[in-house]
Amino acid sequence: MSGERYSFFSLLRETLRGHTGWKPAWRKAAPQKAYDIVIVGGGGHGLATAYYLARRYGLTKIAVVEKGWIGGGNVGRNTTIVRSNYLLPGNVPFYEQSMKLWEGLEQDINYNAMVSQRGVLNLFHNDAQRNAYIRRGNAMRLNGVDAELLNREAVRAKLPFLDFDNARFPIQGGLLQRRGGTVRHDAVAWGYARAADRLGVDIIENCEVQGIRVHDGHVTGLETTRGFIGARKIGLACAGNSSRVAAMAGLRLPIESHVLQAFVSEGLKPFIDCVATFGAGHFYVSQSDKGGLVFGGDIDGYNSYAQRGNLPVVEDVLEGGMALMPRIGRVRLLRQWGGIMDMSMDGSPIIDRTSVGGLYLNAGWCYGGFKATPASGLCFAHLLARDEPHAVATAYRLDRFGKGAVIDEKGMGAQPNLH
Amino acid sequence: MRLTCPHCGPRGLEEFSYRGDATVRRPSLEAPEEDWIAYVYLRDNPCGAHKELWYHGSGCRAWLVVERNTLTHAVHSVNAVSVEDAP
Amino acid sequence: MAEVLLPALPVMQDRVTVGALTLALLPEQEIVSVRPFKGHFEAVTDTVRKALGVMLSDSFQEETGSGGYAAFRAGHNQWFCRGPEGGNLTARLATLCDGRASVTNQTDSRVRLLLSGGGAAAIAAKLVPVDLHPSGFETGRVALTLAGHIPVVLICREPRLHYEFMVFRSLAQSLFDDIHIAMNGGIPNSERV
Amino acid sequence: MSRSLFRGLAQAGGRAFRHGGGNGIDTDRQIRFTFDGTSYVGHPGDTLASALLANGVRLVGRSFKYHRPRGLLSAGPEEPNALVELRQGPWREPNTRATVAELFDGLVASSQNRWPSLAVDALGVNGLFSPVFTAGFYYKTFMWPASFWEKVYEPIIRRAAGLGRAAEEADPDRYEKSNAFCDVLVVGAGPAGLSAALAAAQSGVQVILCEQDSLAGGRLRCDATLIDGRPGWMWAQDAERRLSEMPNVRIMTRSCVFARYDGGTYGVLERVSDHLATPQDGQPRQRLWRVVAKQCVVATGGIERPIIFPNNDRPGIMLAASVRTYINRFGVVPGRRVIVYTNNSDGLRTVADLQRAGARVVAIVEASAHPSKAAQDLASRSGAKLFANATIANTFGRLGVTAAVIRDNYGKEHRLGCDLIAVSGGWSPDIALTTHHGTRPVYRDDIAAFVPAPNAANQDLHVAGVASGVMTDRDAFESGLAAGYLAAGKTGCGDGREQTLTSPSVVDEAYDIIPVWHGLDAENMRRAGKAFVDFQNDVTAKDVRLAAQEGFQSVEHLKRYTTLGMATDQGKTANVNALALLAEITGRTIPQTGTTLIRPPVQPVALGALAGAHRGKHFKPHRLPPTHRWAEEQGAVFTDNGLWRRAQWYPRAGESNWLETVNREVQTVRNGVGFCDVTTLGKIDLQGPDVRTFLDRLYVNAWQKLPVGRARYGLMLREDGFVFDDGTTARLSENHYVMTTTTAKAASVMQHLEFCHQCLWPELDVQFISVTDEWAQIAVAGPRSRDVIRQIVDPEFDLSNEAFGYMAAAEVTVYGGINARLFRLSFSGELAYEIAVPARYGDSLARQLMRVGAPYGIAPYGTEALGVMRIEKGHPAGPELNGQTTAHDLGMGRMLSTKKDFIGRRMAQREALTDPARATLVGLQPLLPDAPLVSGAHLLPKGAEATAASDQGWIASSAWSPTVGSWIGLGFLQNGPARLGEVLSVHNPLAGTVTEARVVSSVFVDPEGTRLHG
Repeated sequence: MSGERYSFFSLLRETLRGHTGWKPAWRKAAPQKAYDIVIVGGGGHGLATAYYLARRYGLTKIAVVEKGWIGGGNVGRNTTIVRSNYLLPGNVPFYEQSMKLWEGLEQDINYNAMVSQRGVLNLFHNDAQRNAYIRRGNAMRLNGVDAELLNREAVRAKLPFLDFDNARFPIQGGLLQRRGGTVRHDAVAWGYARAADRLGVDIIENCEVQGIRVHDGHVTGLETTRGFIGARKIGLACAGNSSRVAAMAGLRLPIESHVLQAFVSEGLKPFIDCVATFGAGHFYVSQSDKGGLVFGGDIDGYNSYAQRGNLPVVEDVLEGGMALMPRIGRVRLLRQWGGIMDMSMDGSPIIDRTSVGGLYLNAGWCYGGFKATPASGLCFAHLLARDEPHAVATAYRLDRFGKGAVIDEKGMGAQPNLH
Repeated sequence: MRLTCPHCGPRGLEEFSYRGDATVRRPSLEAPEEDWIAYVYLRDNPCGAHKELWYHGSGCRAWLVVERNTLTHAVHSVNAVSVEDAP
Repeated sequence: MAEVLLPALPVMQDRVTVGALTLALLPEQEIVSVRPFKGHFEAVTDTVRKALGVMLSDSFQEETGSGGYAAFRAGHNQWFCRGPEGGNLTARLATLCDGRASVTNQTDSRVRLLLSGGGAAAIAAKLVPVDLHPSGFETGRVALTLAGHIPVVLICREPRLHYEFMVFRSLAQSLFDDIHIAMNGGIPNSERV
Repeated sequence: MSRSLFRGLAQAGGRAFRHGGGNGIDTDRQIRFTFDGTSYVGHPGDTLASALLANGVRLVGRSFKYHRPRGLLSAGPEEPNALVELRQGPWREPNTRATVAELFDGLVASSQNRWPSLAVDALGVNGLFSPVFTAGFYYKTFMWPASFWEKVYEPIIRRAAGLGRAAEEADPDRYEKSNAFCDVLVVGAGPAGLSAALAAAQSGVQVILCEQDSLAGGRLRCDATLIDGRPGWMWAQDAERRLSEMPNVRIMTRSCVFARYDGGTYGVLERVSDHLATPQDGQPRQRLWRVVAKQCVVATGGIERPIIFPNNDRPGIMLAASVRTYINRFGVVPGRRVIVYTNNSDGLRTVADLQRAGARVVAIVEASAHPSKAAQDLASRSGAKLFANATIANTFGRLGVTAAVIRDNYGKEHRLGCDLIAVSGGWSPDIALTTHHGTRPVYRDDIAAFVPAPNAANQDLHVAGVASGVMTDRDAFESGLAAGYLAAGKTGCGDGREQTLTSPSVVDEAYDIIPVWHGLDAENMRRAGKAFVDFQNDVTAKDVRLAAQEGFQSVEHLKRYTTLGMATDQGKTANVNALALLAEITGRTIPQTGTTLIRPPVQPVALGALAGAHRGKHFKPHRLPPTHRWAEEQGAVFTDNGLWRRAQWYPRAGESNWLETVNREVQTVRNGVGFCDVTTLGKIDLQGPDVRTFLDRLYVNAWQKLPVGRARYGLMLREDGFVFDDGTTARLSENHYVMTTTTAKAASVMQHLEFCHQCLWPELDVQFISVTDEWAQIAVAGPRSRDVIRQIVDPEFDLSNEAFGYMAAAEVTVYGGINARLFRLSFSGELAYEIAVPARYGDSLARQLMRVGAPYGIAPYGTEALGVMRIEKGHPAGPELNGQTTAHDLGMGRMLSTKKDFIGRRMAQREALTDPARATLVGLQPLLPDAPLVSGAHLLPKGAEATAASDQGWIASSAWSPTVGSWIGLGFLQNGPARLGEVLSVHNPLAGTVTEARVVSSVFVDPEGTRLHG
């Protein structure tokens, strides 16, 4: 177990002694022979799961195995947005639970992840979009989630530099969730890792899973690049690679892996004070505390495990960006990258048992995984600890696809690249 | 990424749209429900060689079967679906 | 007002000029889609050859016959035949094919714009993502592709100098505007004209 | 403030630091420019950086965190320090590297991220708090109390955030894109790139040579190298001329290849008019090229590294090769008293160049254990003191370096006055493009640098010159020629000509480097003055050490924890030093430590260029229906329906609001006759013997028995059983049908049909084609519609109800022989027709309808009235066909045939899709007719608490119905059909309203359908 609580006092003391006393944020644990629960995937969801298992469910013999360095998957590659502005009953309570956990996260894990509730504004450009957002906003409000409908002038007051006058698709208004915002993504992984580590969880990096050992229909452990690790229960939290790992246990999932690109501009003096999404093109943007515009758009749309995308989507995103805010023409793109999404067949996630005893699945996050991190960890921990779904995640069953009880926010059907 | 359409020649991604796994086969009406569920919802989703369907919507409107590596994005073959097994 | 229906132009202006470059609306032509049914490709080809003097070729190379007739491949198992206006080409071909091909009038579906002048290839290259180098895209070559966001049939009328864009009527004005903007942007320095 | 420095500059005057002609500038002409309000003079060919240096301006910027004074580190795109705001007003370009900004007459630039001025920056005080502001500092604090983050801490942090200011108005300049194709793309026009281009061009293949600089030559312009006995830049000029005369070569200067995408696609940014005050008429500012190349030769050269030592960031501390660039290319000597500090032989070249330019080299500091022969010679010739196995232990000078402390072999410190320190930490090959596909580079001990992995240069990528790890000019030429020939050969497009080119003769020296990365001892690394690793983001050696101590030992963790390499320069000069330092701290080798991948773009790219011409009104194309111009003349108000522009309503003089207009349009149809352009509905012409069977499989209902001359409504599902689209299909003759789709789904239905035909049922003999644009289709609706249609359609066609009843379809002629199609379809529920004429006549048809319909009071109606009337009739449209609803939900469950296979049949039978408890289509009417029903409001049992648990449905569509005299709505309600008559609470918490509505039939007008049969 490493380190002490971060506090003004500890910071002051370390400043005075040249920061020589800080301990590693998490131990470089070596695998033990066996654990009660092994989580596969040292990303946000896996680390959060381990943390809540230890913190809320009192379990301690837990390991997280990670093939590379923790936080190197989508928790370190997303555009940092958190929100709970969902429509369907299966989703809203879950994402709102996540939002509430975000709101208390830093004090809970004693790590400043810079949860910044600067608001998420979805713009609309025609009556049909407006009505759909009214339906959504009202669903949020009935679920106790904050939502406001802004008219054109209210949008203008908030973001006066949007293209209101020369636009191909004029802005009519927007749906605002003030409690939405951004979180410093890497810090979420580090903060959960540090907090879990302090509760005794082993975080084992550079440990790639190569096989899932199953005996009599029940898991017994994992073959890894660092040897066999016994486990009574195994929780998969490796979105992007869920299909690959689940296949080791003979499972086929309702998931395709797709690449989603993300972009950041050079640092600028702040001028965008919320997250804004364009309703007439694929573009959403926020501005980080370092001043970079962080933005993205649609997935590339083909199966991919390469963490990079192609030019047509880059152009599509920036066409949207310039259509929405033409003042950014001379701002420069600094870096683009890609993350691999578990795109599920209905656009919603899975937190469920599988047909293999002791093997649990946390997958299918599409591009909504980051905002879900705390609730995903909590609900997966609940499932692993209690063998029953958490109250806010009851809809995320694996058999919902077969049954037709899909949670299809966009109404695109069983075609992952359209969600 | 570029695909060499067997009709039109090499073209950029912007002319195509994607529909996923080309190896799934539509079951008969009488097939067990599991088969239907697998057809509609379940995918191998491999990391590596992948046979997949693309539609040359902004070109000749042919459906194509593309063999492509999902890790490297290397394209190994492109054929009109009509010369492949129909999925 | 006369009791007749009058044709309307699909674009606001029928010609713009920027320096040596011109973009012009081409006069209407009859355009007919021919799609042979199963087992009838040869018979249909034969019929078209006899009627119009052109082959239905598999390559994207326009065949031209006498009397102003021409044909080119317009998709998988699809050819566009074209000829002078007023020739009632659709009905003639439908009769001649006699159920062996799907024959559909496309005369009003498509609008033809001609981009001409020194540097025309460089301007077209701003919109069309196919290689227009004369070694591969010579006179009569056809590409079914995109001009920016707009689906087009691009036909080389003379390498470097003349390119015909065939576009859906509802999108003709947008394409006209997009080409005009590209013309205004000038010919890149690195371009050999 | 350093008085002596400023006095010195004042005396030096405008051109004090120009030592003579440079090979890249035109000293015959002068151009004026302004920096921070002061006017200066420069020459064509100058960069802003070289011109500032020539004028003695050394302080150019402030760093991000500590606001440290900064000058020029480099002479190229790797510059971390000298960032300025270029131009003004809407043209303002923040974070512009002065080292790549070409000077033009009237250029205006200002420093950024400082207040009140560059010389006196209040936030320089941050430096005093640097003991607190360590790596990861933020993560450990600002947590208490929770609410203070947004209210207190973050606003303070954000005030300090960012560097330059984005323009406040829309970018007034134009951008465009273009496409180019070649056999061989050569990136970089230095010695290797020019050689590669010459070789490839000689092979007869199509070559594109891209050079990001304004001039070809690369290092040949920067060093005083002799090639074939002449200055190297002359060789480059000749080579460029030879290439430009070859018809198969295209040379693109000012063109940066910024990314390598899949399939041989490269992103190239051409700076078309950035070197001009304003773009010429119509010309774009920049042009984005999509270059498609069969083979690519990367000859991007290298980037020199600094050395990490205390206070190594002061203005006047520069990279050695950049010093040579300023001397040789720009004719500027950046200092008078110079210390040269190097760990490699290349750095020593600087001594001679400085001397030739009239500067005095006061010391040569070598990292090697023993003084090199070359250094001894140079020292004796120049009179410089030579220190081997030595480091620079500290520097002084607040706004520019004035002195340095050299720690010699014995640990003894020597303080020497200087105004320039030329530093060389060795060269890193510029390998960015070779890693874009995820291929990690490999480390080579002999040159202390990462080079492209052998497998990065696979089928289509070749690396030459310094980029490949060959460090001499001779090798650059040779590797360039070899790569050029190899690449050309691989394309298979060459003409098999002999490979006759050979390298020019070069006086060359070997490249020796000692892997010394810093001049820090253990004590230094912990506490002494700041030794910067990443200049722009103020990441110091101490930060790297602390990160490692806290466990952030993966290079990716280091980068993310310290922000190293994340500034505008992306760590071009910092990354390798940082990981060498990390390796040392963690006791690993550099290969064990690894490296991060370099992400695109290679250099920052203006967002406007990536968008190109698609902005403003041209963001997406417009689709205009045939009656558009006529509707404009009528003063119609338009709405967007996908890409289509459609008339929403047609206001008339005296109407006070849109509702009045729409009410009038509805009443016109219900009581007389109106017309509406419905061309936007997708129309697909289907022909062939198997069309019936095809339709059977596409639609849920049966099609075998549809007679010729009739149309039928059809519903399509997706394979997962949910509703996809609906429309009518008419049978025109035995094997000829025409299908209509919704406007929104026209393209996806077409794609779906192609899929079903090509992939599922290729055995069906069917051909189909879109005829959406072929026909102008106009709905003519209302009790008087037959009277109007009668005057349009030629008299031989019998339009009586008996001959042409509801759902009839026929090919007719109009106006004496013009082919047309007539359908007896009704969306409004009135007696109605849809008439289709060739699209060119659509405009004229609208005018004729106005004329012949005038006696019946005809009026056009727009999409709004269309919507009102379809709600009055309970027809589902977009809000009901939203991809989440089933046939059951729409009350069409019984349409699903049980006698045939069709898309979606099996999945639609699942319980979850037919559960009566699902929200199902109902009609809704408020208890008070005037109380608006809001689309998007939710339906709860009357009096229920406003919670999600009580949420039982929603209103999908609503309108004021002038026919009913009430607001009406279509909604989805759990167990809907069983609840007719029930009064519900209608909740719209967004607006703060709760009203009441009664569940009614979804058909509000003429439920028996007598009107449409009339």
